[in-house]
Amino acid sequence: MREITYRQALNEALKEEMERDSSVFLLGEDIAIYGGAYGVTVDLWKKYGDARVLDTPISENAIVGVGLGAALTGMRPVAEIMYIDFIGLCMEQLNNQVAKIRYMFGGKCKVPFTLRTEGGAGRTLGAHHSQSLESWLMHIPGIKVVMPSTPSDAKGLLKSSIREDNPVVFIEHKMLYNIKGEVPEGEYTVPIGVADIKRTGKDVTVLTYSRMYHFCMEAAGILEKEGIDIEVVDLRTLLPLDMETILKSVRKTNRVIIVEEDCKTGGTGAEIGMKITEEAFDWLDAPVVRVAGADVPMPKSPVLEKLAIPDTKRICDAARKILNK
Amino acid sequence: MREITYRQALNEALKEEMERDSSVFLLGEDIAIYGGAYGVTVDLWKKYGDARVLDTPISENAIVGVGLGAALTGMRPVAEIMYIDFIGLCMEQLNNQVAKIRYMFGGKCKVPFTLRTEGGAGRTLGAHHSQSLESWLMHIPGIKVVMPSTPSDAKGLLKSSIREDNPVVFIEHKMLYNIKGEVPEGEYTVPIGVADIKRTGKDVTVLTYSRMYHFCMEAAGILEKEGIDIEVVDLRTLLPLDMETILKSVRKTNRVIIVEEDCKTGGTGAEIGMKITEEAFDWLDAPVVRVAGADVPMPKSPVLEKLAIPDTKRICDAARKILNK
Amino acid sequence: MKTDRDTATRLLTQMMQIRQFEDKIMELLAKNIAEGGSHLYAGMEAVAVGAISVLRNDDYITSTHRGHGHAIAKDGDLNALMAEILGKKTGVCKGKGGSLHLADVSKGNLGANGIVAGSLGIATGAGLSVKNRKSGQVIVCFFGDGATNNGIFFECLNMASLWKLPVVYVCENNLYGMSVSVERACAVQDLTKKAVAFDMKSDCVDGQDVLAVRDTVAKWVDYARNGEGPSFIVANTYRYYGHSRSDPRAYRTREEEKFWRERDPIKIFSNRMVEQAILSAEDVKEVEESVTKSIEEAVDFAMKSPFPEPEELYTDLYA
Amino acid sequence: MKTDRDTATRLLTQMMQIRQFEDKIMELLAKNIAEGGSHLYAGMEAVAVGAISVLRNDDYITSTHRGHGHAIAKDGDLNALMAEILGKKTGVCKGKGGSLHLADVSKGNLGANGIVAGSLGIATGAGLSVKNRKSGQVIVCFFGDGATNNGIFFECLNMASLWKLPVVYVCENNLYGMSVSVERACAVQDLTKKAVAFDMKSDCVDGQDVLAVRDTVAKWVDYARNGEGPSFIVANTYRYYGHSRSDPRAYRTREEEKFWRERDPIKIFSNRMVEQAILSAEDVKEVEESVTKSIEEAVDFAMKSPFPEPEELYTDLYA
Ligand SMILES: Cc1ncc(C[n+]2csc(CCOP(=O)(O)OP(=O)(O)O)c2C)c(N)n1
Ligand SMILES: Cc1ncc(C[n+]2csc(CCOP(=O)(O)OP(=O)(O)O)c2C)c(N)n1
Ligand SMILES: [Mg+2]
Ligand SMILES: [Mg+2]
Repeated sequence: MREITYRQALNEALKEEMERDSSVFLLGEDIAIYGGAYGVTVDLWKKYGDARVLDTPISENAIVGVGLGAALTGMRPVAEIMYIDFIGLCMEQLNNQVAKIRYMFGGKCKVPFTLRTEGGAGRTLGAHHSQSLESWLMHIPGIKVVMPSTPSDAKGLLKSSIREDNPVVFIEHKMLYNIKGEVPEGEYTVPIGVADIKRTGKDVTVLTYSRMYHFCMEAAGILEKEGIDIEVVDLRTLLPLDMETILKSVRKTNRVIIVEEDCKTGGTGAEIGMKITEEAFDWLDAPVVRVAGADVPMPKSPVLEKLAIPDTKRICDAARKILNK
Repeated sequence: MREITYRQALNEALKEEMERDSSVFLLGEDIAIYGGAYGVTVDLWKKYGDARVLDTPISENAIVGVGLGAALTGMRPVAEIMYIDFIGLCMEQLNNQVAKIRYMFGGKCKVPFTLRTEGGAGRTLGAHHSQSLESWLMHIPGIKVVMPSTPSDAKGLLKSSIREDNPVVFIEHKMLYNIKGEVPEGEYTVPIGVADIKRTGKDVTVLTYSRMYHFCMEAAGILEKEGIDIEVVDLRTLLPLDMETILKSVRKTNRVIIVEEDCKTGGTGAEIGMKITEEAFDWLDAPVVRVAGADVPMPKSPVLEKLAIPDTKRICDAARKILNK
Repeated sequence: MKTDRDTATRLLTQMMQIRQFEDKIMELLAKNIAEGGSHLYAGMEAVAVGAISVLRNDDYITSTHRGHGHAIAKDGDLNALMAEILGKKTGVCKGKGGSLHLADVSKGNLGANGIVAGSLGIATGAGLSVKNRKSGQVIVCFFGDGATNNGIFFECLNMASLWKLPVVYVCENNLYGMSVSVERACAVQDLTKKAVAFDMKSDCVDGQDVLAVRDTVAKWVDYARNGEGPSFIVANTYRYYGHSRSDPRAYRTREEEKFWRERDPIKIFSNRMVEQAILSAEDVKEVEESVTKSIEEAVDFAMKSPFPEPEELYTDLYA
Repeated sequence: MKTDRDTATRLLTQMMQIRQFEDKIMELLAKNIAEGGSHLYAGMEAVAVGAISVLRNDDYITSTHRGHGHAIAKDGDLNALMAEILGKKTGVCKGKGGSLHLADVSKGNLGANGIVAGSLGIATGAGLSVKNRKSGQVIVCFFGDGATNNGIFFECLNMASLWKLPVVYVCENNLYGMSVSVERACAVQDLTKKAVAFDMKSDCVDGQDVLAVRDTVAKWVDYARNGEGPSFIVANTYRYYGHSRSDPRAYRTREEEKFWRERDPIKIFSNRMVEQAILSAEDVKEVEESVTKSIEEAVDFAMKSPFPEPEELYTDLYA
């Protein structure tokens, strides 16, 4: 199968959905002429022009509000917030308006709105350009939260998000844009809300998503040589969580490690871990373990930045420890 | 001892700290002439005037930014955001600037800034005036998060918050302003970061805070008659969590129920529960149980609103169930 | 615009509906039959009624925390609105929204909002949608003087002007945002100056004069419909009640209140219509009586309606 | 203001320091010695240097994502700044901040900011603090044209004007916010019009002429210091490099770049000083050489400095 980058896969998804449905349009900062800070929307403006690929002023709260207004009145907007670090500027519109409007209106409207953004550390950009804030979003009933780790998931999930009649926050990772992976030619989608067991294993269930998935796979390779066989579950969607897949794996391995890049306290692993503890306590041979980011703003210094997020060694150590090896 | 309301206790705290330290000043919407939407700052403007009790325009993001700028340059501001539901408007300044600035600057500044707000349901105000968003704040390293449940804690903790050289988000509850309780005359403070065992018991540890504390105490009374003896731990501070007190109680009762008003998924109970599971797994006779708010926007209808948050019955049921009674 | 008998009757009916609706809510709040907050529109009727009267049915509005008036004027069903405010199953939002979230997208009302300036983005986005769909619709976006200090207000006006969106921004300047006067909250007192920052056309109108509002808004709705872009209108008006029920109104004088009550939009309009012999005094009385009846019916309907079933807690969240 | 030899030397030195600092960073980025993003100030030197030159030592500034120039002009230590950009322990923020967060509160630099318009609140709050403390300090708040579209910009200008705060808001209009031109992002092209919305005094200045900047800012700093309130100055300028290293600059022409490079602030100033015989050609050369030396030293210092110890990850979070 052909290999393309995560960036190209996202770009294809946007192009195909714009081609398929004339109500799809893009808005965001520097997405038109520039093609997006990370190049995801490259060439789309040339093809579709201002009416469908709209450079906005630096007005994050309005971008989200405008997206919502367009979604309520017949369009299918895809907005970009350049860094998830800026999401605080639009949390009001996202949390109060986008997520709640359908419920508040007694179900009498729909909100086919995709909000793309990216997050994560790795480029030593410092505390304002390296955050992982997905756990805030998991706490907002009314939206869905998608975080793909591979090019093929990225494409299939973005297409599904755009077709959703519910708001989706779609979070990419800055360190993944250049990774390559097999992506089928032609039309396909990946369903929202379905986790993917990307490596089956019998000893430990490792739940992860986005960039950390790749670290987990690296760890799996190392551990395999030591005779430790981990199952790597790529969650892909954080809200709603695919508890069926998760619990099935947990009942098989009886041990769980969650690998997340965000700050540990109040991070996604807290919810995932608690859900498992609630629903599969008797299947657990050990407490659920979190391998997570440090509870600090992201430091600039490359040496500190690496320490602030999980790495392969920490994942391996956690696996060895949970198996008492 | 004299009894005063939670509102009066807060007002006293503000007045005393303003008296004590001329760098303390208040800013927020409708806090001067009006005395605050919930009356917490009443009469302070008359006493101190515009220079120290400042009505602001409806500009939440700027309120927080301005508070920070003042804190960095020699003042000790206490800002009010009228409802925590509006916190989305200032999450950027709070998360990126207020919380991170000291760390980013290598420790070369301090941020003695208190941000007061209130939250919670109970007045059928609908989805934009009833939220409990404290779990977002728990996920922000660099701030402290305080949520008092009684008048005496409210006063003592607010005084401590104002004296802190770190940013504190101080969250009141709209249904508590009118409750009365004993409050000592004269100077005292309550330390941030210390939980309070408000009822000792041997059967189950119930961890809670803010309004839910009162529901838990009601439940304790009902359960007592059934021979169930719960220990009610009022967390008071959510960040940092007082794990010492929590774990001591857990090791005594071996059973934990967390009672929280916020939406369950990604709520505070997730983190608290996971921490306990991680640190005291072998002491637990049953999985940690969460009694939490429903994962929906707060509905207006009084009947639905009551269903959307925990009540005494649900707490009692959870206690009976965890004890198999 | 000329005012014929039908139009006059319609305008008068709507203004009286709003007034009596609000007076009734005040009563229900006092009796604790209505729970929760309600920010009442009494005194400001001419703005919503005048502005919305020039719209097509498929045009959109966005409203505010003080939204009963806009909802009624945008063809709102009195029964369903009253029921919504009481949190009943038969409410326009099935009892899930309440006073702060009255909405009826099918009638072009994109909703009240609990967040000051919270609807500005929605209105602007609807404008973008209309422009892209070339549907010829227009959006009227209502908000208060206080809202013009919130960041999103400026962000949206900039976008609307930049992209020439068909949105008429109507600022209901009732002199206060809750307790803080325009003088204490806005660095400019002439709010139309805020439009200068975006090269947006602006206008100012007596918000107690429904015909003046009508004429002014009509002009800018036409402008928008012709693709010439957005506009910013300041309507000077006053709310009769306090900001909410518990408001002692310490920030304003009883004299000021009296001054404005003498400029009552319903009185002004009905007197003028009678003077100009477009309506008779009996007509006015008839309208009033029929409105009273419809409001009583609405209260009756709402009070008799059941609350939502418990299962409703979890429905309507996702499509 | 008169320009004496000392002042001229100081202004020239700072401008050259900034230019060479930025050129050096560009080199280090290309060699992957500097990691992460750096938004370079080259071409805009006259704004930071001219504006800050009229401040007292205890006056404050706030800066932006393009903050090296402001930091250097506000008495920044070249070694500590260079080390910070490389993430070294000896950096002004111990390597925790980086290019986007250069700060030195002890010298009155309240910090660069990764968030566009993210410093506006800090500057305004510092203004409030100064007013309350009656310390007579002034704040100069720098930001770009793009920042003037963000909500908090408007919120802060309103407060500053309302409360007459001693803040001079300096908009560095370099024609683009990343790739989006002012034309495509702002509904007004004359950005001083944004101040009209707040009845704030405004002014406009050639940002390539350090003496013009100096005079203009001096006037408004005096105004602020005299308690007369804030002001809004638009300095027209240009950045030489792309927004970040990978920027192909497709949104602007090479002709435009050439036009602006011919209006180089260092060339303009040094030529004028030589013409007016305030400095000699040798003086200029000397300054240049000494700056080159100091930049080389800074790079050397930074490169030889150690990275922070692992334990540093958890320090400095709470006081
Ligand atoms: C963002 C936000 N801040 C504060 C409030 C609380 N609040 C509700 S209405 C109001 C005053 C609004 O004033 P204005 O916009 O003039 O409208 P009016 O009430 O006068 O009609 C305030 C401060 C809110 N609902 N939302
Ligand atoms: C709130 C926010 N939105 C977007 C960005 C990404 N970004 C960084 S710089 C920039 C352009 C800023 O333009 P301007 O204010 O004119 O400053 P300049 O870069 O031209 O100096 C953008 C969009 C950001 N850092 N913060
Ligand atoms: Mg008002
Ligand atoms: Mg610029």
